[in-house]
Amino acid sequence: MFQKLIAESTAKSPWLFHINSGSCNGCDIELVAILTPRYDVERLGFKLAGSPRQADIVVVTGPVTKQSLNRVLSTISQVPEPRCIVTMGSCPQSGNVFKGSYSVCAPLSQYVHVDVDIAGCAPKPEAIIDGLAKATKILKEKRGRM
Amino acid sequence: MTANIFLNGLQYLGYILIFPGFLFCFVCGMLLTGIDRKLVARMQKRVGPPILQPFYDFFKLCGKETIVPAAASRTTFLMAPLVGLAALVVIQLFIPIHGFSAFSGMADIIVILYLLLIPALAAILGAAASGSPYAGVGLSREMVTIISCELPLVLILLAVAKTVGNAMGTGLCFSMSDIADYQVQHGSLITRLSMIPAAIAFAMVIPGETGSHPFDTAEAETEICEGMHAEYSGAPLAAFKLSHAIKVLTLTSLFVALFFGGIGTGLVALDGVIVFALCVIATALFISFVHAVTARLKIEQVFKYYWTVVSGLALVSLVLAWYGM
Amino acid sequence: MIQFNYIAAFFLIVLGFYTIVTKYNLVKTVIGMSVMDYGVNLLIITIGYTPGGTAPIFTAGELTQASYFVDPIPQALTLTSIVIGACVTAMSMSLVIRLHESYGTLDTREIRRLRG
Amino acid sequence: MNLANMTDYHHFPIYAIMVLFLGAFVVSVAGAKPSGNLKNPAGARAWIALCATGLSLFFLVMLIKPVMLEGEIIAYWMGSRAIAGGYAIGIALEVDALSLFFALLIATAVFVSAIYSIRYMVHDDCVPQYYVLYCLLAGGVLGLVLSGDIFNMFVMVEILTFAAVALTAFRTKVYGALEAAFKYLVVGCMGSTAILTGTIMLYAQYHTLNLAQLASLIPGTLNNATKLAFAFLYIGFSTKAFIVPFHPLAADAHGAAPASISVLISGVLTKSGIYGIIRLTYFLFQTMNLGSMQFMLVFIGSVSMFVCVTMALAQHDFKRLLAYHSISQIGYVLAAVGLSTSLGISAGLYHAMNHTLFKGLLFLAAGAVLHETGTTDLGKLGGLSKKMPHTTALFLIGAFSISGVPPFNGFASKWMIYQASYQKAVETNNIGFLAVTIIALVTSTLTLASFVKVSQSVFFGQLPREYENVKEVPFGMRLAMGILAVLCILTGIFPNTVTGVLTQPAAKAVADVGEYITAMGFKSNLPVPEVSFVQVGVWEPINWLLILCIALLALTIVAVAGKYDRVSENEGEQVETKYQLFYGGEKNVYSQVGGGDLFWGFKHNWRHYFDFMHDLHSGIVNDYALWAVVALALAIVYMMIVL
Repeated sequence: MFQKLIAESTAKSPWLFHINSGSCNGCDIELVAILTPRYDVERLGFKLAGSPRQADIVVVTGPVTKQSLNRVLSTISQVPEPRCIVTMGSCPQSGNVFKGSYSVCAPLSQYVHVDVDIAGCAPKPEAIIDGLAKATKILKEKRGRM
Repeated sequence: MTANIFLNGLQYLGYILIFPGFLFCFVCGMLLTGIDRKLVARMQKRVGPPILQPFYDFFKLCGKETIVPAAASRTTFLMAPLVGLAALVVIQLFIPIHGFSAFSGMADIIVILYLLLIPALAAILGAAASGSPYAGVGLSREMVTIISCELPLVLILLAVAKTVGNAMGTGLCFSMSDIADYQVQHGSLITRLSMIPAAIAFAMVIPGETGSHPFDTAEAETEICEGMHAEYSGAPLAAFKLSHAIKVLTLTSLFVALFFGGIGTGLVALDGVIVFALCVIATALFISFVHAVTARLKIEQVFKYYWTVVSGLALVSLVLAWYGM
Repeated sequence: MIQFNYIAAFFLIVLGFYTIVTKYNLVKTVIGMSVMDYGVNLLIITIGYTPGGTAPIFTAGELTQASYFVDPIPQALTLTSIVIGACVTAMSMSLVIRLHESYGTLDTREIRRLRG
Repeated sequence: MNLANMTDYHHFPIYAIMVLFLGAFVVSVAGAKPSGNLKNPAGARAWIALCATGLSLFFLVMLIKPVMLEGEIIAYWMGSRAIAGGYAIGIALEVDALSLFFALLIATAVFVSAIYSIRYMVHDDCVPQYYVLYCLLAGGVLGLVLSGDIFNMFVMVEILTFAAVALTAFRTKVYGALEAAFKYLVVGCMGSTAILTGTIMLYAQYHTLNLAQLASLIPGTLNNATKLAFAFLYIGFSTKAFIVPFHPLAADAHGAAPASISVLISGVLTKSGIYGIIRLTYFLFQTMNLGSMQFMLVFIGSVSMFVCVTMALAQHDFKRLLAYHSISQIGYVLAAVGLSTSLGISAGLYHAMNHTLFKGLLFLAAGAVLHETGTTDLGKLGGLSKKMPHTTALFLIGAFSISGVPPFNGFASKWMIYQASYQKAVETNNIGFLAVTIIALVTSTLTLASFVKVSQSVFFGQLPREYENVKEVPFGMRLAMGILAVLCILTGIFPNTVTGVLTQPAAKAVADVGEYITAMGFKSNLPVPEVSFVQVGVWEPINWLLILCIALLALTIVAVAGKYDRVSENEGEQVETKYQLFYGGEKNVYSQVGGGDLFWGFKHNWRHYFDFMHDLHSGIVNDYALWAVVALALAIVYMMIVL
């Protein structure tokens, strides 16, 4: 019963940690937009955490530049299990317009397992909320497997 | 005889574990935090999280992995949250609720002032033990906040001691249970002129002690990565979150016990307790209100504010109390 | 006449204080301490002094009601004090020597690594 | 002289003193053998010193029963030269509960420090001289507090000043050691001269040097010369207690001396000054019933506690910080003693005892850090708790004690001081004493702040790379710290027993001056005073501890059941990125929040004050001498006006 309670709670209280890997700030602004009164994801229990140690969901934006690759990977590794990695915007999924550049390492999925991709440049807040809701389900599953 | 001792022991164990100990603290503290979050959200025209959100957060954190950084001192890092939590629950046992306290006559108000330092100290040492520079900055700010709150708190408590002592004819009264009894018999202290500035000052101290807006410089998640808790994850973090919630409860109930005790019509048996609970909730709502309408101060502004405005109010109260008003 | 002794004693003590406070040379500071000591010694001796008294040395039976001698205790105290004064001087001079070795100066204004 | 006569406890005080002086002598002759031949040349001498200090402690402990519990005052005439013609001719020892209380403190600190020295001093040269001076210092302080003769007190003051100066300069290579010793010598010498001048002026008036007889003669016969003598004696003992304005010397001397000596200078020497002030004000001149004298002591005590704690907050050196704190704590003692109520005196003495214990512990911990890392600079250290876990635990006990965290001993005594000062304020209806309570409470928090700073910048935080190979200190040093730590805890959780056995008899002795005079064989018509130690507050540390333990146990059970301790940790040599600290993804580098500016938010508001204080403590010996002269002048003027 206690395990079930924890699994339920995991789905209801996902804390986000946001990593910018060279993004143009479009996605970053949209991510902040979902905290505003209009969309208010806090009603679903979402909260922006200040440190990766406290996070459940890591949101990566930007095309993962060479400079930031190791930093992104090490920060992701510092997030405790169960964790869920979400890429946001087209950049970390494909490299978007930066694809082929010598300094861009996208897609991120070649380095770590990515759970949810939220497409768009930049994605609409509704899309982000949908993606994050999917991520919470995955999170609950992962917790159940632990 | 033996059965008696056994029953007494069981009773005290009940006090510690259920009411007003762990279970009570856990539920009430979390509910107060939930109300706070909901209220702030509503004031910002948001829907806000469910009132039970702090419980979800707590249980989720309990199920998370606990990472001990390689640079941390393991024992201190892991023990600090537990010690802080236990110490905080013990303080709650000493605070009388409408004349009832689980362990009265064991600690006076000055001792409670010092016991309140232990949870903060545990958090500080845990932060220091994590080795993170963010935590270093956080603990520095937390310590400065403690120093800031200490002067007004001292003045307030001395004023209360003097007022009750004057009224009781002993000159001085440090005992928490005597203060509560006095209020039950003679009406609450807030009705006295000298206690009004002290009560206002105490209400201003609560956000600082609990690290709520605008005095949450120590946790400032947007500038210093959660400050003291930067390296904490999983169950220890849950313990810290719980400590924070209980601290809100402890300080608000201390506030009510000191200034609003003894209000009640005497019609119903539990009347006083209900009024007490309502007062606690009202105080918590006031804190939430301050939380919602203010922005974070800088740490030196926090210090300045407490040592000038709040201490000034408390000093006025002390001087009035000294001259018997 | 004996008042001059008291005045001289306190003058010496104050002179010692003056030297210590105003002179920036370590050796002069040590001299000031010695002067201060001598002032105290003079004070002690003066207190024990009785005009016209003899030395307080008597054998058994020699001491009568008419014997008139100076107070022996201050003299004993002075001896102790002189010994201590000599020790102070020796010790402070040895420190001055070591200070000069490591700081290369005798100016107190430059010997201030420890401050604040 | 037969054995039964020799084991009479009336001889024990002189045994306790002489065994230390004898120890000093034996240590110096034991050094005849060329030291290079032995594996550990200092070993034998260390054991001699240890035996001497241990014996001394033993003799004093044997005196607890007759003096503390049965209230006897031991009047001991050297060579049986008792009173002749109404005047004290011989040299006397007089041991009442107050003397014995201080003597026990001193002997304990000296003994523990001797244990510590065995391993601490192995790397130094000139170890024989160290132990000679060590025993002289200990004997000097013990002689001072047990003496019943004011000139003997002066001689002992000189002995201990010499030994302390020499030991301060002992490590001549240490930064600033010589300088500190010289400053201490100059101002200490001025203090000694003041004591001698005061003594001799009293002799000129009353033709006696015996404390008890002076106490029976002086009160009621105050003239300008006696007032002058009082001012001189007061300033003389102030320099020994290092209270304001003599605190910079303490900071220099404590910081530069070896840690085992810092323990003695801070825990023992300052106490001898406090003892002198108590004897002077309560016994010799009996001026403490005057409000003006109470005001003076309480004022100086409060100023000491506040000024020194703020100075400590600004320090960058571990030992120098501790040194300022020790004067801050002495300020507590002086303020409490100056309240002139039984509870106040008892609380002050209790705090004096606790100060010896916890400050000894802290200095020894600082010494352990110095021993292993070679520095005490707060800016260079960090993260030592991983390498020195025991030292860290012991340090934390000391730090909690000094900052008044319940249930350690510092809290119990400070809490009594708060009550005593507040009660005094209410009784006399004087709001000034209330200010003392407030200052004391705030100072306590600032003390906590500066020990948070020390623990963050020395024991926690990150380990600098050059200290990767630091080891835990040897067992002997940990043993010494352990003894003090256990005493800190015990005196904290049994406050009533400790005050009942040790400090309340001493406080009674302070109140009952008539008994002190008559015990020596002089006439006194002072009434036996009423003493009461009623406290308004309640604090039951044992019950609190019990509840805390039950709560902690319950939590631990829940935590273990919830697999709280199953944490993931780094295994193997290489630190995985997962277990590195979070630096926003940057590479793990050494980065530590320095000790100096840790409380920026506090200091920023007080910057003008801190700048002013920094300029004031200029480090020039002339300035400190000037302070001494000014203090003397002020004391003379004040005494002339109010007495």
